[in-house]
Amino acid sequence: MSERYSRQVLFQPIGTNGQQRICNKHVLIVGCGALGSSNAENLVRAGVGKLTLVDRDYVELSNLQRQQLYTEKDVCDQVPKANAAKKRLQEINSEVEIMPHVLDATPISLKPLLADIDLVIDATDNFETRFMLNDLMQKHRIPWIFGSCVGSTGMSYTVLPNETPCLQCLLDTIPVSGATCDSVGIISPAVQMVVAHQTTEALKLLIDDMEALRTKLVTFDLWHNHYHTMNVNRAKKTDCPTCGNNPTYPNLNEEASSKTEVLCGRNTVQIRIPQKMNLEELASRLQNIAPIKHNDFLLSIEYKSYRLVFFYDGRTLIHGTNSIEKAKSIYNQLAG
Amino acid sequence: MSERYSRQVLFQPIGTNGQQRICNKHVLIVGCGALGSSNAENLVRAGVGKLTLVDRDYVELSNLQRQQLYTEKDVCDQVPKANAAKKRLQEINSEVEIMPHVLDATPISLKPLLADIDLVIDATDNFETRFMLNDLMQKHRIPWIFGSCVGSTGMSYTVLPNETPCLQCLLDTIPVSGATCDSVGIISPAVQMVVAHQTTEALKLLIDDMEALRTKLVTFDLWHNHYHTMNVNRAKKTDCPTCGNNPTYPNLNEEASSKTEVLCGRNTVQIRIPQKMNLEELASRLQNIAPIKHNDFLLSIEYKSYRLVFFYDGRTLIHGTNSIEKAKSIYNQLAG
Amino acid sequence: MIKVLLFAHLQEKIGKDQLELEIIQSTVAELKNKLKNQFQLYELNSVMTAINEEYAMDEDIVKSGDTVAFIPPVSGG
Amino acid sequence: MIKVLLFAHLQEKIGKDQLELEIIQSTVAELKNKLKNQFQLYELNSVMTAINEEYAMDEDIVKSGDTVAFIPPVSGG
Repeated sequence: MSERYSRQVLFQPIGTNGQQRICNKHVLIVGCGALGSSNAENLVRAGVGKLTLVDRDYVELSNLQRQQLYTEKDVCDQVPKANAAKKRLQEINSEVEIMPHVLDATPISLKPLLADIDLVIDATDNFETRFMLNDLMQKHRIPWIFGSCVGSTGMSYTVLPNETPCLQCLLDTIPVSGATCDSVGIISPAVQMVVAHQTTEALKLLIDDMEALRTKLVTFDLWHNHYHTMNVNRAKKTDCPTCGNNPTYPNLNEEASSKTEVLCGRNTVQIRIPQKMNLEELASRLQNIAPIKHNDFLLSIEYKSYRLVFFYDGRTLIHGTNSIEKAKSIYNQLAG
Repeated sequence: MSERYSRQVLFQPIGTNGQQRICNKHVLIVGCGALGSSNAENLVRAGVGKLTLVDRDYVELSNLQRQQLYTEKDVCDQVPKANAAKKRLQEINSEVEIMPHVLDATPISLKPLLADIDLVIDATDNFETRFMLNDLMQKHRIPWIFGSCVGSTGMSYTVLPNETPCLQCLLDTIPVSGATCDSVGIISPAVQMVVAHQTTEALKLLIDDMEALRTKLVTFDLWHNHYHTMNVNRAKKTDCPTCGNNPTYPNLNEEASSKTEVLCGRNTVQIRIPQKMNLEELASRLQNIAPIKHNDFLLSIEYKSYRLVFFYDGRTLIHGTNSIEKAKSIYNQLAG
Repeated sequence: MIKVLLFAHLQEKIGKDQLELEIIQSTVAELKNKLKNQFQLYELNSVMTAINEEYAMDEDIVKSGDTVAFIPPVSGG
Repeated sequence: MIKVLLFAHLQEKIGKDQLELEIIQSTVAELKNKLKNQFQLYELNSVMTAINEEYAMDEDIVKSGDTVAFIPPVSGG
């Protein structure tokens, strides 16, 4: 065993056998923002065999405050995050095989990447994608580790298909008012704290130390000095559409998932989610971000050079762009 | 304010004023190993004004598993950690002024660096240096943030001169059997978890949000899923030699502090600490690391190409080297 | 007395990270309604609830001495 | 019953991260001695002790229902 991993091999629950297992495993990280880049660095330093990275964005200046792996040069060069991550990760550890993919995570785009994946790390920034991952991993029987953070808070939870409650058991519907880093900000320690939990559970899973798994959902607030764990065993539902007795995987359904289309000639993109929106909640959260207008039919907000109009039926118009990518990105920043 | 810090400015307790304060502060990090490199990256990404780094080591292959900032090239080139850290940190944020110092942290070497320091982060790997820092920071009235980790565990605590109990209040004597990363190993999430706490408290101190400070000592074990906080208010001692009514700063005393000397012609270095050693404890911890011999007078151990002999009176002989640096490093690996 | 812990944007809305309520007994749903009315906490429509660190449903009973945590799912990453 | 939490190398020594002891009342010093004798836990000479998350001294009293944490200072960094 390489001197490189000597301190990890000395850690008694891992040892030489555990290190050998880690070196033979293949992990998929969905998202290469703050959580993704830090999870990737940990796993590469730990010596995971193969790492597949998926992200649709490129590096921007406002990322540098919390997104490990990236530098000012990556911002200048507008390098896609997955590619910038690979470059730095190989300088750290040339023994790991790293496969970057610059793409939107969808059931269709992810399916070909799942063949020999042992574990998936959630490093996405919105619940629509997480619910899709929840279905996809349940269907393909791959464990995945949920993580999210905003402000000084974060949460993490490990989903084992057929064993633990899944994300759908814990949250009946996709939350539309989940606070985002672009609405309430974030400090880097909140990222690190989530990643510390995700990487630890990942190492346990990679060496098959199932007894050590946390099983509880962790929530913390570093600024207000709270750390809370929640036993979720009783949340498991036998009629859950994802992990219940007759799964329908509703978030893999093309019809049910978001429909996004460019509205021709209007410099506008329309996004439709499959639930009704609670605009009161959304308004109460967005009012500090930018000027809003709210009436009985819609909520509109001026944000950067865009105007967004949210409808109760689940539709949102993003005026000021013809780019679906850009529109989704703005939408997730505000309503992610 | 730069777009770079936009997500941190959005975080309500920081805001524009807080960010301005962070950008005007000067932090000293003592040690550039696992805790030091990660603390440094966080503070540089957060936009601290000036950062002084102190470390006596160079980058080795076994560091890469957990020490952020360093790459395989740094190992090949045997770059001192403080210099390797500065290079990477400037690529991340060219706006921060970074001053690296390759030196052993002692009262004499640190004193000239303290002039305009607002905060010190403990990223050392041994309690002898921490007790010295504890005295030095009390004397110079500089807050400092203790952090340490081994295995999947770690701890952190913030010391405010004249306000909180100091390290000497919490631990009557310098622990000689503190487990080290070189004896029981370490996983990178334990590092991150300590750093998440250190950076959060650092940000609170840098923006003068004293109400938000944690005040408690945190201990955790990520593998065994424990998180424990301890209220230490009652530990404050009025007769504490460091923070009490008549401080003597015993760990700044040249006579009392470790004496290290090369034993000429014997290829041996002697280290002396100012306390008696508990060799039973030490033996029970070292027996899994290497072959030991233990009798009524001494404990000896074969380790790598060295032989160490520990005496009850506080002396240790390190056979197999004439280098004080090397001897101290080996000593701290085993008895740190 | 029931202790209520608030995470993420619930805190910002009411300016505190915990509350102490002089209530002997209540369902989770009643407790949420009380807070919605008192603080306009519409966000309580989509939170996870824990009673003494155990996942709880709307119909579960909270008693004096219990600690209730309202955990809004945060989405950033 | 007293619950004892063990951190760092204390765990490895006895192979558990917590113990439950059938004790009604004891001082911290007595509790440490009991564990030193039973498990050869010499490391208890240099630990910090918390009773119900409050710093405790050797002469403090532990009662049934309390949680005691023994926290050995770890030195790595």
